[in-house]
Amino acid sequence: MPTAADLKPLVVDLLLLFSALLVFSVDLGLPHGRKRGLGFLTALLLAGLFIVTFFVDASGAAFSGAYVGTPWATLFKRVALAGGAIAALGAVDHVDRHYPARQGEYYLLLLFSLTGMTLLPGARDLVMFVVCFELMGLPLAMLATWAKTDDKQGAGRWAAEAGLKLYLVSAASTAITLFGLSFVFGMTGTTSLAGIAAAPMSPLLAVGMMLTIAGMAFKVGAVPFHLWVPDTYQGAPTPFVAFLSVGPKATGFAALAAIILIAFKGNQAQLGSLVLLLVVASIVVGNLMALPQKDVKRMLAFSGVAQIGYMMMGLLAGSQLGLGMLLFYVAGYVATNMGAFLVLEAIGPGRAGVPLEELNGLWKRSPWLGLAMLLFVLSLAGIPFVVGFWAKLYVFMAVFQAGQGWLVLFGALMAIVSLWYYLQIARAVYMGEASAEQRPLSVRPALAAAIGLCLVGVVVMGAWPAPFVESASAAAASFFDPR
Amino acid sequence: MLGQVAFSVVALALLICGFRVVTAKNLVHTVLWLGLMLALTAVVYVMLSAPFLAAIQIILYTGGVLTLMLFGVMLTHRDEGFVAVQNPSGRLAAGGLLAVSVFAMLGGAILRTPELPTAPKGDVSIEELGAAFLTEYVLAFEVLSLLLLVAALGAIVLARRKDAGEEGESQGAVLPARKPLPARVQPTGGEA
Amino acid sequence: MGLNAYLLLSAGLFALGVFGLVTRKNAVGVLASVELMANAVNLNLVAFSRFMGGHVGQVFALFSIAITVAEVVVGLALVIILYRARGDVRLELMSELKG
Amino acid sequence: MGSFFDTHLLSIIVAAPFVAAVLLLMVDDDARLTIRWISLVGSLVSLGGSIQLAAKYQLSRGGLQFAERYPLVPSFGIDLSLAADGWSVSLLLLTGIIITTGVLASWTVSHRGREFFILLLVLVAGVFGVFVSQDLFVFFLFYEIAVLPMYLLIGIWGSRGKVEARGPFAFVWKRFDIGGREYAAMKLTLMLLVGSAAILVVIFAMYFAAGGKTFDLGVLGAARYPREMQLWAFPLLWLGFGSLAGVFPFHTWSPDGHAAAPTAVSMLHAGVLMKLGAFGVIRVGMLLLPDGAAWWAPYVGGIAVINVLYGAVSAMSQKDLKYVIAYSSVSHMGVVMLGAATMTVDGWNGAVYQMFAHGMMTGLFFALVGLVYERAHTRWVPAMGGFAAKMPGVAAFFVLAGLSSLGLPGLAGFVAEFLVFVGAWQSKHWWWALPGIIGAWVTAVYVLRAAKMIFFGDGPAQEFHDLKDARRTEWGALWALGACLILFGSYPRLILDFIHLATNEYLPKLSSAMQLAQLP
Amino acid sequence: MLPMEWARLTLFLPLATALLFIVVPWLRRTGRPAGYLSVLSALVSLAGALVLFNQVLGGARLLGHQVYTWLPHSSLVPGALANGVIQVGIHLDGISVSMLVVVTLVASCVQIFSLGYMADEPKHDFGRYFTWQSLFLFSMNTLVLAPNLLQLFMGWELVGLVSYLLIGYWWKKPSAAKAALKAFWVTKFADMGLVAGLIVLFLHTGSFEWTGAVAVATPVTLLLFLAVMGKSAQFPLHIWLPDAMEGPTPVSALLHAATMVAAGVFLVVRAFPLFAQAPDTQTVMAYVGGFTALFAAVVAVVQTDIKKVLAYSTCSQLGYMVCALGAGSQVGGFFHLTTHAFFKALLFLGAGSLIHAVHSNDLRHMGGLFSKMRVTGVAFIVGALALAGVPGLAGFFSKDLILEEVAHKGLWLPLGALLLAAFLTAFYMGKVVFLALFGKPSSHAEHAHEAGPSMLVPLVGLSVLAVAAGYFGATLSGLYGEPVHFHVAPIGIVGTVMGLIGLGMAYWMFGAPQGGASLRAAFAPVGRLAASGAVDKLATAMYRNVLTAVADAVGWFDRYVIDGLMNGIAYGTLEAGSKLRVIQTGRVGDYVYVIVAAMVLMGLYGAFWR
Repeated sequence: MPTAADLKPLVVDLLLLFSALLVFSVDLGLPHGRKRGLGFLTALLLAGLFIVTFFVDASGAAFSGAYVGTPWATLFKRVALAGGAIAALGAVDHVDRHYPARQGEYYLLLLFSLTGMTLLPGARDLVMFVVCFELMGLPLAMLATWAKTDDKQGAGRWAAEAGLKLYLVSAASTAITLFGLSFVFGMTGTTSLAGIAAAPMSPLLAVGMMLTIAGMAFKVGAVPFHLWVPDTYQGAPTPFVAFLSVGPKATGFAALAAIILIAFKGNQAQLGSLVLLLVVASIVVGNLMALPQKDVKRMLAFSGVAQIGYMMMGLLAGSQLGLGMLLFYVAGYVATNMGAFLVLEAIGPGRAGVPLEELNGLWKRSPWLGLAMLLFVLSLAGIPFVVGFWAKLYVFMAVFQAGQGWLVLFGALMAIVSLWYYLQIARAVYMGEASAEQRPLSVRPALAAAIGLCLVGVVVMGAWPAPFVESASAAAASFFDPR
Repeated sequence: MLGQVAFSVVALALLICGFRVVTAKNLVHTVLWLGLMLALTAVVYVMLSAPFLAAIQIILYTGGVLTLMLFGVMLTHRDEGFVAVQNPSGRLAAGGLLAVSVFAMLGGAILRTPELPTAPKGDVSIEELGAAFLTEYVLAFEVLSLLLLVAALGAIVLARRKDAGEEGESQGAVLPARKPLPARVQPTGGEA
Repeated sequence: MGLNAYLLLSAGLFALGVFGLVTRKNAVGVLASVELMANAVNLNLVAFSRFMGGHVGQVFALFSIAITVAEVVVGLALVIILYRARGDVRLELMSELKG
Repeated sequence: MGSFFDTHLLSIIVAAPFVAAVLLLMVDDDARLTIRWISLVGSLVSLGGSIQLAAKYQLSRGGLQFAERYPLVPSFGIDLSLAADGWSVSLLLLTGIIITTGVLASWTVSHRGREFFILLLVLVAGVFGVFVSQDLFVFFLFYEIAVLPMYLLIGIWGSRGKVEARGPFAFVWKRFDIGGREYAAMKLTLMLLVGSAAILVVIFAMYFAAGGKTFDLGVLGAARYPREMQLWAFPLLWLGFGSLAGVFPFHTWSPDGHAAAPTAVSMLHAGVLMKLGAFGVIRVGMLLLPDGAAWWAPYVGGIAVINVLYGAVSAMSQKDLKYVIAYSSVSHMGVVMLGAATMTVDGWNGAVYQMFAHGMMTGLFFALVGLVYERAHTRWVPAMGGFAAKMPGVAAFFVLAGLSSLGLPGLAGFVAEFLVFVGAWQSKHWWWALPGIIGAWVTAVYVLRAAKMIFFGDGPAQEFHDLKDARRTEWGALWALGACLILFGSYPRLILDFIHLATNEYLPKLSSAMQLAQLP
Repeated sequence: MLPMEWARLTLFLPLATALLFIVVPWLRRTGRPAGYLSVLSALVSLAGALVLFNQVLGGARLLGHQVYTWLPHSSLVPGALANGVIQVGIHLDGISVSMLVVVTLVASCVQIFSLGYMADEPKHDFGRYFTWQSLFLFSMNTLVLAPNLLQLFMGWELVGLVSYLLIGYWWKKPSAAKAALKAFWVTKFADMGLVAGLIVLFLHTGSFEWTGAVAVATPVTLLLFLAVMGKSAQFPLHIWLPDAMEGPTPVSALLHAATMVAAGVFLVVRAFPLFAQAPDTQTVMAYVGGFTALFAAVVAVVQTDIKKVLAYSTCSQLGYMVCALGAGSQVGGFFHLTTHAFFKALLFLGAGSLIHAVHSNDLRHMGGLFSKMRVTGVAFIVGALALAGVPGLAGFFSKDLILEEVAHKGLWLPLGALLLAAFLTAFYMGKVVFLALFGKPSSHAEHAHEAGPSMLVPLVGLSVLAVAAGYFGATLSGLYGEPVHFHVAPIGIVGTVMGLIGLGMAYWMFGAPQGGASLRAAFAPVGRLAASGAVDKLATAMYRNVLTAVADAVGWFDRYVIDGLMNGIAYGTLEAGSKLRVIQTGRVGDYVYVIVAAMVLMGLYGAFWR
């Protein structure tokens, strides 16, 4: 029977739930047009929770092993909470301007989605996986459509398209996942990962496994399951995309790691070659297709696909080093990518697409924003002294240790290809000439704060990566040996 | 023997229904075929001695989902009736190919799996289910309830025509103001 | 009547669902196809629990049903938004974002 | 070594420009004089530190001195560990001289001057770092830092040359704005980074082959790597670093890049950065992978020979002044690589000394070219003529630099080239010296011809009426570099003793490998 | 003062002067003061040289030898030479000291002469001129005092540099700039041989000393001789010398007649121990020298520019010296070098004085100048006769010595060439004298008048030497090699007679009022051939059609093929990116299709991987 002790690993998630309810009730309390504070409240709560994670002891297994609280899970919780806080902060002005009456629900959905994210990494049960994924995914689809309208300019320009594309693809992939899981369960008679690992292999089980992995690959947006990514990113409201581009990815990796390295750890050889395929495909397609893009959001979407490929290298290594560096990469990626998208929001507030020209002469319109954008793209490209460099470096190190030296060379070369389009952004920011009607930018404080947070993360983790790396590898260790 | 006949009949019916669901021209028919198929699935559940699930199936699906989808069809129809758009044959062929390959893959895997049992094991009582929900799966159960809450809430907010405090897009008309099909907006994805 | 009969049946349904998913042009039609696939899933689960014993399969099936319902709800909401936005629910209308 | 300044000399040298850059971040954009003085002081501190280092470095003891070590990423054994050997001393000195004169030479940069100096200083901090870092990873880190600011420096402050798209690949240039500064900047960055991609792989290979505990150069150098690994690893390093050293055929970034770059940047890039590449090949490639180096030495030398002649001859055909100098750099870096490939004491002494000498020579060259371009607003040599009437000083220094580049005794260039030729003749491929000698003559041909076409003869033409000679700070730069050329040319032991010391310590490591390589 | 200190003074005072002028521009720009300073330092170093010379005459064969390590050198390559050092320093013996005297003496004269000759140059150019003059003196002394071939090479290159600078003194004149460039290119081309030779020598003996046995003497000496041909303007590398006359006449006198061009000969004298080990090289030298002597003399005959005549005459005389050395006569070569230095400097300065008077180089613009400029005239005639080898004058002795040695070695072909050259020399010198000094004055020559003292003093001094130098042959020869006692050899008489015939013919053709037309007609074809400058044309063609063409080809290749390839890679990548975009159709149906298809593939992989 479940006891109160079972809740110990879930403290943070429960608190998150309570804060969601708090936001909900405050929303009900607030009169229309006064709801701007909700964003700050959400950000504050999430930040608080983020700090809380450092003090509560959320270790131990619960619900007869269906859920384990480990540093691994905790670190993912932190990443998600930090991302959520930044997302809420960065969204304040956007939400307040464009959907003043739907603010409460916006943050509420954000929080629920976050709950899904924080819950999943600790889950060790297929059912939990499915449910958490849905809890995470459905709100995303709705938030992507949040603008509803179809005006030709603002945030809503492609709202319906972005949302529905995400929704339909995700529904299909959910069905696929479920179908796979049904086989997995059927052939093993259990839904706990440990039990699955123990069961003997059979074609049907293998198929189930493959279908499951396919579904998860959709969540992280690896090639060829990435096709929705650019369209949705371009169409959805930018502050939300900032969140969409990192949160689900992190969670997806947690799930993939659990499925591949725990449930099916008996089949590393076959899965390894599969993951390798995904890695190469993601890096190549993502980078090459980002090259000709003219819309920055779209470009960043494709670059994100490529980044996923790099992160998956850590998964490919499958070692403690690999997972640790994957985790570090994810953490750095959250700061970097969110920062980049938020800068775009600051440039074209409430605009769905951001053509490259809009960045022209940004250094003059707002030097700090320009510098921030430069650092973000440099980090994405993997240039020293911003976090992206270390992230790439460490996953390279991991795969090299795993005996895939050529993959390092390949990855590094493709990173140079990526530099082409990242430098297009840097070019526009520092060498482009701002057109006449582009005035000096004034960034709203909330958004500025969010960008600042990302910037701090990027620079700090880049200048002094040691502590983060240490904790990441410690977390990875706990993933393999939870106690 | 009888079981086999019954199964074959039901299975055939199911497949036919499924086929009609994905091919019916008229959307209303699609939805109705879907309902029929769901009901037949319930019958299969009964054959698999899962009466509780059968009941749920009938109530939730045929009761809930079906109605919802009918609403959906009604709300989103255009004057030219409920006729779905025709497909180019090439697309149909491609889809068929895909479906066949899916089936081949699954079927292959199923047939290549030797140790599949042929005899059913013991039944499952509703008490067991309830216990399972409240013990080993209680966490998932809670999350599920959250999920449903989220779905409902979000759906309401999204589908609500006119947000309180917002000036609605079209002044509360029951049917949307007929917009002309939007002219193709130039894709901004880059040079063609 | 062996397990694999049921599995093949659900596989068939799943394949049909896939067919609808990729050929249907109407959003509602696509939703219906998704339903079809989900139904195949449930059939699978129930069959497994029947032949492998244990109640887990049915529990799983119930979860899956609930999830599907939630999805349909959201899906329809989105479809309605699409209709409001474009005045139609033909999927090929939403192909402004590409390349 | 008592005081703080002695124990932390290297970190001071490396940090000074960086600190100056950070200070500049806070300075107001249009406080021009403040900006320049801060950068000048920053570079002067480094220069002074380097001189102090040369003074305090104990030739009697030799080896690594002034060692410092701070853990960076303990879990991977990455330390920020700095120390100086004889080579570092000379190259630090060079870097100090070049950056100081570079700041002086770009005193008049006014367009976005603050950012310009910030990037310049960050870049040079990276260069200093490379020369003193004893941790392979930090070495690579600094290397990247030294390479990357180049993109913005060229892209923002660069100038465009005229190159028309022709030839079998003309269609390719439809996509690129060939000759444009952004094109040059992008090309330079990408080509150099491709090199570092190759380097990265080898670094990992060595790291794990040596036990995956530390990146310390000493430890990695002590480890014996399997021969087959060395055989594939060395060429990667050679081409990786070589792409920065302008090794044929990966030199094509250099003409466009140097031509497009602003004065101080070309000074720094041709004067110091290209040396990083050659330094990497010797310090990392040859010392850590002796077997591979010994096996590949014939190819390294062969390519280097091609560089020398090819670069010189291409330079002869150039009409754009900056391209002439850029190609001459390609040719002279060939001399460096040639010296390295000989694997003899004289060859290596010559190689390092050539880095030093060519650094100052080409620095002087680009400073002058910058002056001419700034005054005449053209780089098209045939359009010029008789400039000496208006700018005698510039003409004189141009001839001086030219003489050094063609290896006139008494100027720094001669010492280096002579040593390299001696080394080449000692090596297994004595004939390598011949192309070198011929290359020196071809240099004489095109350099002095350029000098004649620009400065001598009648003229200057009407459109160049407002030509002026160098200005105050520019005089400073020219005199400093010119004096160095003469000083180190007539009394080479000032530097060569340091170099010789380090060479004598390092080269024996290779002797066994070379005997191995001599086996069939 | 000790010899070494005198030597250092001699060596470094000019350098100090030059550096002073370089780093203190205003001093340079004062003009005449700078000139005086430079002359002063030249005179001081002359004094030093004389002191040393005196001490050598005192009988000390080796006054001093002092070296400093210039480059550390060590070799760890197994089998190669052991550790050693590369040194520079000062070496004082008979050869270096007597050469030092010649150099400083002529240099002082020339500098003094220049004070007058360059008087009407702008101040700063005047200063620049004397800066280079001092620098030249330093460079030449470096070369002369070198303790080993490396330092000699340094001085060698430095004098080459100064020659470049001084030829290009009037850089505004395109012809001058071009001539300077040509001189540098040609000599530098030859110097490649010197570098290579030095390296080979170094690697086989471990030092740059000229003493000691060398296994590879022949290749080394051949390489060195290549450089000699360049510097000492031996055929076919003589092409730069006539153009070098673009420089101021005193410069031609100092560099391109007396000292610098003689550096090549000096090199051979210095490194004679090496050459002595390479008979083959010596033979080559003998033939090259002999041919050059004849060839240059022939060309000199048809020149109408007085300086060109003297230039070719210099070539020819250098040919004599080289031939002598080829014949193994160190003394003969060096002795002729000395005497030639004096009378050729004299001739050039005299010519300079004439040119100064008529403001033209062209013989046809002169004539009848003797009456107007007696001192110059006499001096010039003395020089001419000395060059012609008239008995009693300097040229006579050295030339005879050479002829005798060559005959002694039995090198008949070179001997014939030399004899013919002797005849031609006398002939063209006579021609110059008769055309320039006698005959009827041309329009230019009317206002000609004698030059000032600063120009006359050197003339007088040099003419004295041109007469006297010959009588010190025995003494001089004692300073280096074995002392030879001079006697009139039969072959010497032949040479003298040929010379006299030449003079006579010159008088008959150019001096006598009329006549000689038939002879002129007879010589015409030879003259045309000689005047055509075929070698020069060939060199130009090589530069234009070979070197430049190759360069352009390579440049094109680099820009459009190599670089094209590099850009092609980037281009291909970008193209691939654009092509890939078609998979992003924007239709959600396609997206789902792809996903399911991928799922099928993965499923198949799973179902059938065993």
